[in-house]
Amino acid sequence: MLSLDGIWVHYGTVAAVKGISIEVGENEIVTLIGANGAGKTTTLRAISGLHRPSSGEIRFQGERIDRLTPEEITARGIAMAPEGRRVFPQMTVMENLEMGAYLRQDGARVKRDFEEIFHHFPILRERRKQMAGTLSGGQQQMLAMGRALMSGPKLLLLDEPSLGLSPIMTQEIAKIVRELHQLGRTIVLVEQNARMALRLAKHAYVMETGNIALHGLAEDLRHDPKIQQTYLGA
Amino acid sequence: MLIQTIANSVVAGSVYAIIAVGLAMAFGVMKMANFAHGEFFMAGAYVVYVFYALLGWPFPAAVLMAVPIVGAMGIATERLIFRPTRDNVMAGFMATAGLAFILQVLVGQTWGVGLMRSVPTPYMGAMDIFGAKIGWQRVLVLPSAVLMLSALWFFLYRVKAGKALRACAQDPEMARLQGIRINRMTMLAMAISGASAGLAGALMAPIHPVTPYMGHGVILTAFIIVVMGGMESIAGAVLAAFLLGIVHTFVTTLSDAVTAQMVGVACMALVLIVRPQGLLGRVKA
Amino acid sequence: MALLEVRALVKRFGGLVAVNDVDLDVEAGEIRGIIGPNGAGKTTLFNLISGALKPTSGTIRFDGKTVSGRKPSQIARAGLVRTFQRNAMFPTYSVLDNVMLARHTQKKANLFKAILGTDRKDEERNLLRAREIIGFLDLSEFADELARNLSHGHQRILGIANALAVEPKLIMLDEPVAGMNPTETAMVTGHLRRLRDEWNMTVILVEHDMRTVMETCDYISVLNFGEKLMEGDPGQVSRDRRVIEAYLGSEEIDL
Amino acid sequence: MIAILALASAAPFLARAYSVEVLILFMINLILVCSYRIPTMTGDWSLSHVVMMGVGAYATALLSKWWDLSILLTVPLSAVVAALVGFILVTPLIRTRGFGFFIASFALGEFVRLCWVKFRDPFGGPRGMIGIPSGELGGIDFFEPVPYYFFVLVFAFASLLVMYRIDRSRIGRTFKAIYTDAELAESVGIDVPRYRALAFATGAFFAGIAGSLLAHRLGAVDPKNFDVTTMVYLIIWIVVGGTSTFWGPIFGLTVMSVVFEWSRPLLEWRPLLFGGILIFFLVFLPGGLESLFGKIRERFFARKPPAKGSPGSSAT
Repeated sequence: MLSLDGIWVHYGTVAAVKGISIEVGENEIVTLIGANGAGKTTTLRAISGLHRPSSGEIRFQGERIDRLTPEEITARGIAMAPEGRRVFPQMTVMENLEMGAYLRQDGARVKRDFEEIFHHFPILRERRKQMAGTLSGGQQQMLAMGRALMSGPKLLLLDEPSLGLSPIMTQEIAKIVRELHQLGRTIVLVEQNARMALRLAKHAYVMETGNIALHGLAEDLRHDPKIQQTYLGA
Repeated sequence: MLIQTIANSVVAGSVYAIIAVGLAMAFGVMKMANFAHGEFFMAGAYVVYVFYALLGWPFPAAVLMAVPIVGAMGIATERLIFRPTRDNVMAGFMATAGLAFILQVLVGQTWGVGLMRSVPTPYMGAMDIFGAKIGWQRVLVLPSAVLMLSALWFFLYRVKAGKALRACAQDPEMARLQGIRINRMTMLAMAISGASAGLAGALMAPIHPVTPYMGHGVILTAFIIVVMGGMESIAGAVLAAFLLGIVHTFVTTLSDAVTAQMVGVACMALVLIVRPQGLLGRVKA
Repeated sequence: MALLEVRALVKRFGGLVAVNDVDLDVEAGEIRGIIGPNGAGKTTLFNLISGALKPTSGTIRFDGKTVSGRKPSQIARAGLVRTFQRNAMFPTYSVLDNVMLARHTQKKANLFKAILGTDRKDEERNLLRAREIIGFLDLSEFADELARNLSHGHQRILGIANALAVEPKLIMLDEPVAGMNPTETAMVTGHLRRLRDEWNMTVILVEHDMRTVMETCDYISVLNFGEKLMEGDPGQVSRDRRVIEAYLGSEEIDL
Repeated sequence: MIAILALASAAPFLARAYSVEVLILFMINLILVCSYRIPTMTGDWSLSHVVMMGVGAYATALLSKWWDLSILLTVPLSAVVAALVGFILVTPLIRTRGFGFFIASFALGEFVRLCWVKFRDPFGGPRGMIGIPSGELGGIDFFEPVPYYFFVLVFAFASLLVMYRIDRSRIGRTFKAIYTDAELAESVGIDVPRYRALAFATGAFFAGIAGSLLAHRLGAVDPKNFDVTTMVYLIIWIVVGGTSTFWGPIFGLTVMSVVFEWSRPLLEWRPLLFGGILIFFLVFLPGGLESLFGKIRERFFARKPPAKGSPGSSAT
């Protein structure tokens, strides 16, 4: 469904992602794990068009998307819940979700999706008239995911959904990710919380300083001592 | 006397609000600061002059014509000046100072420079409120302002495109990720900004001396309001507009117009010292 | 008494507590690492110590004087200088001029002396010291090169040179090896050790690259959720169950 | 340098009387445009700089009319007054940066200007003040253009020399460092607000000299001379020339003065031309004409740019 082939991304003269290749199949969760600063977020930003790769190819459903604008990529069915939530702080929960559905014309199905999102995240229904900026971190994360889902995406990119969340909230988010997957969503999950990500995903890529250090079935990687090494260096 | 002054304050505040809201909006969406905003106001007044005083259209129709005409000027400004200078607020601002020159010359050379073009008052007589007399023409400004601000509010909070505009102002990158096209939004913002300045000028045409340089006084007031309100906050602009309306009117009544301007600037300096982000502005984290 | 003493430091942003009741003692002459997963509060702590942010409560004492609430420039002149995550240098100036510029704080500039050119003696002394600093960090061969023409690694080292120009007692480095290749990284860690051993410099290191942290630091403080999770030497830290959990997530996650 | 001075000394004898007036005005503008560059070195673009010039002009009017001071005293004293007013104005301004600074300075400048309009006594109100003496020195009446030309030449030369020294001094370099990266400058101990205030007041000082020289020449001051329209002309000069080197503003002023004289037949259409030029430069050549030299040099001489462009410590 999605393939990255030899992607390089530079910030000025510094290479943040150094020629990585990733495959994501239909209806699967693929996770990108690694320590801070390994290049995971940059990879996601490249997929969503927020950062143009300096070389390499990104294909989505067989078509090249690495030269498209973020607006065009969203229109093709890729939605992202970004790192640090980034909800629209001075808009209500409801308005944030509406913005997620900005490009959609099918009113009836949009309505159904609202219901589906409120089913996954009941708290959002309760808070739907509240300003997004006043929500707690966990609620904002749910809203960011909900907003991404409102575009009816074929592919969902989740960037560090557990960042800064308590263990209980992290578990909550993990459960919802699994639910979404069971309902047939394709998800790319970027996580620092490797243990959680490796239990959710089928395939995993471990990034280190812009490269892919390891990749394979998540199950196999789960007990690989090398993972701890890439995080803690010893 | 007091009631008269209060009534005048409200009228002044209404005009200021219409003018400043457009400026705050353009700045909020993509940091577009329009030095020629006062000239857009002037253009609106000239639209009324041409259609109402010269061509004999009904006054309301002439006022409405200002909306598309000056709105289109806003769009043109966005395409020709703000878009090429998008990464540099100052460059865009200075370039629109050049635009102000151009508009002044074009209008001045077409309809005359020295002459004070007076537009006859379409609504004679005055309204009597508890002994205070206010010309109907001025009274008209208040409902127009209320109507215009409500329409803007409705657009921003109830219409999808308006909500998208707010999303753009809050986080342009995230707005793009929702599929919102930034370029359309900046054009829309400038259209609204221009239209509102034009509308204000059109409404004021019969009670304000119409000259190619009438924008000068307007722009200073508008910038004071926007700085006081918090640069990109529309609600802040409205609040500051009415505050400044009160200050200007009262000081003008007690002293004179020049002193009123000075007190206005002093208010702005005070806000800058006490609360640099403006009355309703937010501190960026 | 420690060179840097942080007591009960708290920073709130609205409802969010970014740094919560953190104590920190950094002794003169040590290299201290501050680590923690993304969002643990490292950057906030860093900005609080350097004066870029004002603490909600708590105190920071440096070299016996309270510095919390001071301006960054005052803290820098007191001898506590920071570097930046980005390549912090003046790109259109030569390497030598960068360091010279940073040395301007050594003596108050005087407009009249500057116009008349009578501050030449100070300038000569500054030049000598600037060359010494550049030499220490192996940048001598680039002394007259514009900063923007340097490689990424050398630009970052120039950032350290600019910090040293202020004659600090303590330098705080924000991810000094980010984006560097292994050779460059080794260069930087080498410089840091020599700074400690030869110039008796105190160093605080906030860094993501764990290998660098474990190899370079004498002592490490780990943050998580804005609080201090633990402290210890590199061996203790890398074996600590709480640290591993903070980084990799809990083993007992229930799905 | 000597060649330019020699040429400047010979100029009034070669030119017609009208041209001498133009040259006097040009040199006054030269001081003004160079002084404007000083605060912009720190990144602070002010919209009140011509008001600072006005402060100098009004100070001269008052000093020479009331106390009958010699022109040798009025010029420097007016500059000091302008610097002081600049210091007062910049105090609230320093809390803003970039665009906020720009428009807040506009409003504060208007405040000063409105003072002149408002207080007939001593400022003469909306019509300004007239009857400012041209000054005389050692029996030479400066009402005559040629002697006054040399008087202005001396001040212009001295002012430019000092401003050049500031540009090259460590203070100038500190100003530029603040512009390049204020946060970094702060981190190496530079008291950024203090230096920004210093730059603003220094700029006001030299603008005050320009204003004083102008007041003596015109014999009158008018608040309208220092309004935002004049300010935009100043901005046009500096945008056309560029600000990254000392020579940019001078170059911009020279080119635009030629355009100004040459476009006299356009009459009232002239502001349109200048507005168009301003837009053109900001949109297509934001670095000003001086940036063209850099581009040409890069294209034809593929070597390192000479030390002139870079404020090197060895250059002074």
